[in-house]
Amino acid sequence: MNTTKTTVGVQLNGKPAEVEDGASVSGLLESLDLHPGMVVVELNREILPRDRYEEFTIGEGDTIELVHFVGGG
Amino acid sequence: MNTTKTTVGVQLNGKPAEVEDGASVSGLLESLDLHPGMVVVELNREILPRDRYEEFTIGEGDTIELVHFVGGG
Amino acid sequence: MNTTKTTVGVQLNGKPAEVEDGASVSGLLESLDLHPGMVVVELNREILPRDRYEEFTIGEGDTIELVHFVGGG
Amino acid sequence: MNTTKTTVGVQLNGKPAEVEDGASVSGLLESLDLHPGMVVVELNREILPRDRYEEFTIGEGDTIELVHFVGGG
Amino acid sequence: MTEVDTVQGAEDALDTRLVVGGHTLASRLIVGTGKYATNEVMIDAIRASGADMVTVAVRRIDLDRTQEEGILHHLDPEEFFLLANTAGCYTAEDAVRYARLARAAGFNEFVKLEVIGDEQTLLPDVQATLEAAKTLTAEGFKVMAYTNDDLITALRLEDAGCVAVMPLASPIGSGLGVVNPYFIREIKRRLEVPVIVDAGVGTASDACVTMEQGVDGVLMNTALAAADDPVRMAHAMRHAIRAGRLAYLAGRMPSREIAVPSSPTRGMLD
Amino acid sequence: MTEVDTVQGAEDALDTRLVVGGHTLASRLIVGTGKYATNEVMIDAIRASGADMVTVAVRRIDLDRTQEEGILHHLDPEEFFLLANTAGCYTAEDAVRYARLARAAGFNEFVKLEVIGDEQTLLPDVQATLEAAKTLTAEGFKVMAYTNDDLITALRLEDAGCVAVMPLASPIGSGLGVVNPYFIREIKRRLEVPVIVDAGVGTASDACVTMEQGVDGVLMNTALAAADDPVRMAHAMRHAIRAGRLAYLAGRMPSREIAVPSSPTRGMLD
Amino acid sequence: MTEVDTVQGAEDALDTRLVVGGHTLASRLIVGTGKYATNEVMIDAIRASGADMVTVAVRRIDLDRTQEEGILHHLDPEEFFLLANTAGCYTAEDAVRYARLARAAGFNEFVKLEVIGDEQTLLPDVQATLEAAKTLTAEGFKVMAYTNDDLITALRLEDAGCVAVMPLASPIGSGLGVVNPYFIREIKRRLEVPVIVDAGVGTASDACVTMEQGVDGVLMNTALAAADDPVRMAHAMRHAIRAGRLAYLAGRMPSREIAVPSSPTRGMLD
Amino acid sequence: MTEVDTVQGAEDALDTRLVVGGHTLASRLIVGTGKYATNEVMIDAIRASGADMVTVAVRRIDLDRTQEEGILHHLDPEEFFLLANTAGCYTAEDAVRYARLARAAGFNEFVKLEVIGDEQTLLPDVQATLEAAKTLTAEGFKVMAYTNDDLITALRLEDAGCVAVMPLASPIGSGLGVVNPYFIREIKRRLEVPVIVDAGVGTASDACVTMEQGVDGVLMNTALAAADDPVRMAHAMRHAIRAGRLAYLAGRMPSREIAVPSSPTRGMLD
Repeated sequence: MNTTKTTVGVQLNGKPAEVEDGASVSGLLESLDLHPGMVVVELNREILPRDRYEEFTIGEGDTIELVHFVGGG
Repeated sequence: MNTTKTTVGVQLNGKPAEVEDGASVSGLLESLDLHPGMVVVELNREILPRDRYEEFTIGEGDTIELVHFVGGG
Repeated sequence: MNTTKTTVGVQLNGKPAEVEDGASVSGLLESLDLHPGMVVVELNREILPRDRYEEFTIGEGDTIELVHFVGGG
Repeated sequence: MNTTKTTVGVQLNGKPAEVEDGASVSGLLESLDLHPGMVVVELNREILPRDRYEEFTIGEGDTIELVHFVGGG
Repeated sequence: MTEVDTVQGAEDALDTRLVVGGHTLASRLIVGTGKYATNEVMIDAIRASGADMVTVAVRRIDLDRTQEEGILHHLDPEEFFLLANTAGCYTAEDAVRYARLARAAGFNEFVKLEVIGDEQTLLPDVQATLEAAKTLTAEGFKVMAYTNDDLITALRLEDAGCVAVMPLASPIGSGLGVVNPYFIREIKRRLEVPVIVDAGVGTASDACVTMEQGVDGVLMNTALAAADDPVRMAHAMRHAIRAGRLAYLAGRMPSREIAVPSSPTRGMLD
Repeated sequence: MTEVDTVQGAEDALDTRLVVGGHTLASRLIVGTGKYATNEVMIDAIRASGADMVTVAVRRIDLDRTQEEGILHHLDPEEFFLLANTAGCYTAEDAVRYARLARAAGFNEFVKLEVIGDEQTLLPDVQATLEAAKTLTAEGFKVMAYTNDDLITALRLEDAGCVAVMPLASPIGSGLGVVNPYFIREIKRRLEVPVIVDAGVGTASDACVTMEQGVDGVLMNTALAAADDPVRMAHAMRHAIRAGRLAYLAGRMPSREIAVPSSPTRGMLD
Repeated sequence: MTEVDTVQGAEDALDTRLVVGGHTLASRLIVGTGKYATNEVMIDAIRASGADMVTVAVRRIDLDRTQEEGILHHLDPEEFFLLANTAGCYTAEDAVRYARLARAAGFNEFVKLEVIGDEQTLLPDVQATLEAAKTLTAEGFKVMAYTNDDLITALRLEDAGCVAVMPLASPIGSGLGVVNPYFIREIKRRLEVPVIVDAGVGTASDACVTMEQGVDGVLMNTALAAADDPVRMAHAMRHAIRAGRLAYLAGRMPSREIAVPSSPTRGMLD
Repeated sequence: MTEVDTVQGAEDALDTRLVVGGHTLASRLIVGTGKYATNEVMIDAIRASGADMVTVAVRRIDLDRTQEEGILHHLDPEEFFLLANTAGCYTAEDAVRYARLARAAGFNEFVKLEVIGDEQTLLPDVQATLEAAKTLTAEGFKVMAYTNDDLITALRLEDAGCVAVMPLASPIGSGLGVVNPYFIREIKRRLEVPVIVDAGVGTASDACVTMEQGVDGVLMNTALAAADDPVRMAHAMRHAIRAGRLAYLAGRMPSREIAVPSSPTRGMLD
């Protein structure tokens, strides 16, 4: 996780994390080296439309879930 | 079923029947030659306490169910 | 079964039959319209070599079995 | 097994053994502390009648099998 | 079989009594009273079965026919513990109504709860059964709930306060026996209240196999009533239940594909 | 279970006694005496099983050990009918030799003939068994022949004069139960001499299922001796044999895939 | 086996394609993607199985590990139809949440609904499953619902609008096969939507027996992933599904206990 | 099912060819030619089954009827390997006579030896079979011996020089499937010559289960001829044999009574 001088504390995939203040969801994915097409994002329990990740900015205390498909039966 | 000059129409075990006007439940059982200890009586969907059959009188339009135990699995 | 003036009595496939006196096995098959390649011949309990049917002549009282393959499990 | 000055070598229940020369089968059983009623004796492959054990004397090279009933299914 | 008598004393020590909702049963076999050719055969069969708890159904009195049909004219409530069922009910509401009528008969607070979900298979409606079980236990009934072989439902019926959970071995009247012993075994393993297998037993070995799964009892009706000789079959079932129960308690030998001699291999002659 | 006693009288009338070679048995269960942890447990288990015919093996006396191993020190020949076996024999000649030794013990002319064909499976050598059976019956033995579940062999053993034919349910000591009920049923259907299933029964339901095929009896050893509690299992087996026998005689209900209600469908309330 | 190719054309005419929620499948076998030793083996096995619909699970991205774990790095969505499941959910609410996340991935509206009721058995919570099914169908999902073998629940899932009902053959990962063919057959007989048996198949014959019950398809995962040779087992399963389906359509011979010769009895020699 | 073609190449590497008496078969399925409604259906079914070895019976020519009954008018000996049987023989002498007649037809030295011991069950007379096998192998025949599921007999038939031993799954024409898998498995485990299960297979899953026991092949007739649609069933059987064989080679997952999830348990959301 990249750390900058000004960050906000969030809950990211179940763990506390620091993300750049005012970062967009697309920015977050980029910083995590995640291809948007491979991820589904839930911000504070709300699923974000994939084509509008850049419109959502992350704030202090946000809960973010980044999910994808894995092998399962 | 005994019929007298003054009777009221009731629904008795699913069939229309005439019973003596003002007859008590115990009177009805007697007229049907049914031993009270062998019967459970439901009057207008309410189960009657067996020791108070004589207190309940039957009126026009009452729905009466007389049930007992039969063989079953 | 063809009948000629001079015949001998044989047991053919379990039934009494008359065959031309001195007829060869190949003659018999021919008379029965049976292709030698489709038949196995047992003469008096002895299996005959298919290429020598003409060498064997049929005599009075012979027992002849003509067998082939049929559907079976 | 009791050993005396004069003995003969026999095969007893699969093992070489020395028994008193001229000993009877009943004597052998006694010496082995075996109740005759509990044992069946085979002498040189021949089963001996239980009531005549004393008539049979054991000689050099005899093969003796002493069997009984054990638990089995 | 005099040996039976002689060993009886010893045998009684080999098993405990089944207790359901505070009531102690003499037998782990519970029998129904339906479908017998005659009431005489029914009574003889029930006596031969050794069962002391018997099920009865609640029905309208048929005012056009002789009253002899009433089961109490044939079954002495002093001799048998009457377990009323709600057979024939297709809704929780109906089942509750029948249960209340049964209790009003004044014998006991027990009810065998049945809420059917399908006429062709007579399989239970587990949601409605659960709903009715909650209502009835709240009213003080001691509910013995007929259900399918689903563990989750069984656990919820226990949570709802049922005094016994009664999974089916196979459909009512089918006589197919215990089709899914795994599920029955798992239900028994996970519940604390008695598990009594209800419905599906067809012959003695079915009852025996059922008890070998470790369950607390078996309820049957058709297997006796529809046998060519119900009384003889009732004797068979009494023995089968005992056999299965004792075998379960005794702990069976391990089964293996290779053979093992039962007579000694040593001591053979030359 | 006092109900057992009370119905006992009635029950005795429900079945006949098994007669083998002119000898009447009190029980349809025959048990072995091998592989028990102690002789005390063996005796208690046999008594609990109700069996009156028990099998024993013929072996050399071990002259180096205490004589206590002799079964007769523990089993009263007055109380039990001793059926000697030829277990461990791999040839007809050996089996005949063992049978003669057994008879010389003076108890009876019966022998349980066993000629094994393979050490791993202990399956019978049916040809050698047939050969030995002929020799022994000619010598006046009453031969009870252990065999596989082959009908043809069973018919020939009957022709050879065997007083009982004893097909296996599954390999000796396997506890797999009746693997092929069709063959067992067919053997019973076709033979006139008693058919006693020998070997393979593992638990009570196996014994019950076996008797339900209509056979005349069951012989077992390991199922008792190798149970965690042999005595309790012996009680179970006594009941299981009775259960299966009576169920067979009673005639089971037909089994069907569709359900059939056991309570009346008429008389429901509105 | 060149004969396979030569008859292929003829064979295609022998069965119709399975259509679920408007989507036509090339195979009646649906496979999971979990528990394989490597992704390479998974892909090879899936290809060998002939399945075109494969299930995937929805999970958090593990930010501490390489991203390679994402199944889409290995499974081409162009080649396979991705059926997301809600495995691991224990409430209707959770299942709905996972289904929505899955749909947001943008592949399709299908979801394999699973609401587990017990951790030890992974048996479904049928009430919660029904509740979630109603919510999801209302939201436009095409729900394929994993359930137990209870007909009543299956009928309600169909009423709730599920595009397929998927009863278990036996518990997930157990490999016990179809323990209760009666219930599976009855469910198929009564429902109109496709019935796809999900969970419990252990080997090829289990898959074959399942299809012989007349169901529309089978979903499996562990039977392939946990086989010693998953790819070879996948070939086996492809054949087994075809075999069972065609045998069901062909109509099997009647089975009977008596024998019937397959060669003519007449025409024998003297 | 184009996926079949695409994987065919890969699949061929997954199994070896069955070799019997030096002759290599293209298929592990051998089929009979009896009891078909028409010869056209017979040919179509055999082709669909993929079998290249087919059995025929030896019978008298019926001189009163059209000669069309001869199977060679319908079956091209260039296309199929003809395996003559001795069906209908009840003595070793008869079987030897029929075998010699069959060989005289000049196709090959193979014979499917059958000596029946009982008309009702068509079970083999194992003693006569063994006797005939010795005579025929001494005369240079390649004997494939039909027998019961007795290991001892199977071992002796191998010793007698049979090129294949063919135990029954269940009686001829019964369609009961493999009643005793233990015995079949044990025979396969102990013999070196090919073990081909003959008789009793009723439907595809029976064939699949049989091959899963590890045997080398299956011979069937009635299962195809008596199916409602013999050709479709033949396709089913071709797949079933492949499925069972590959599943055996692949090594099935262990079966367990507890459940094991197929989707990851970690990575769940909060």
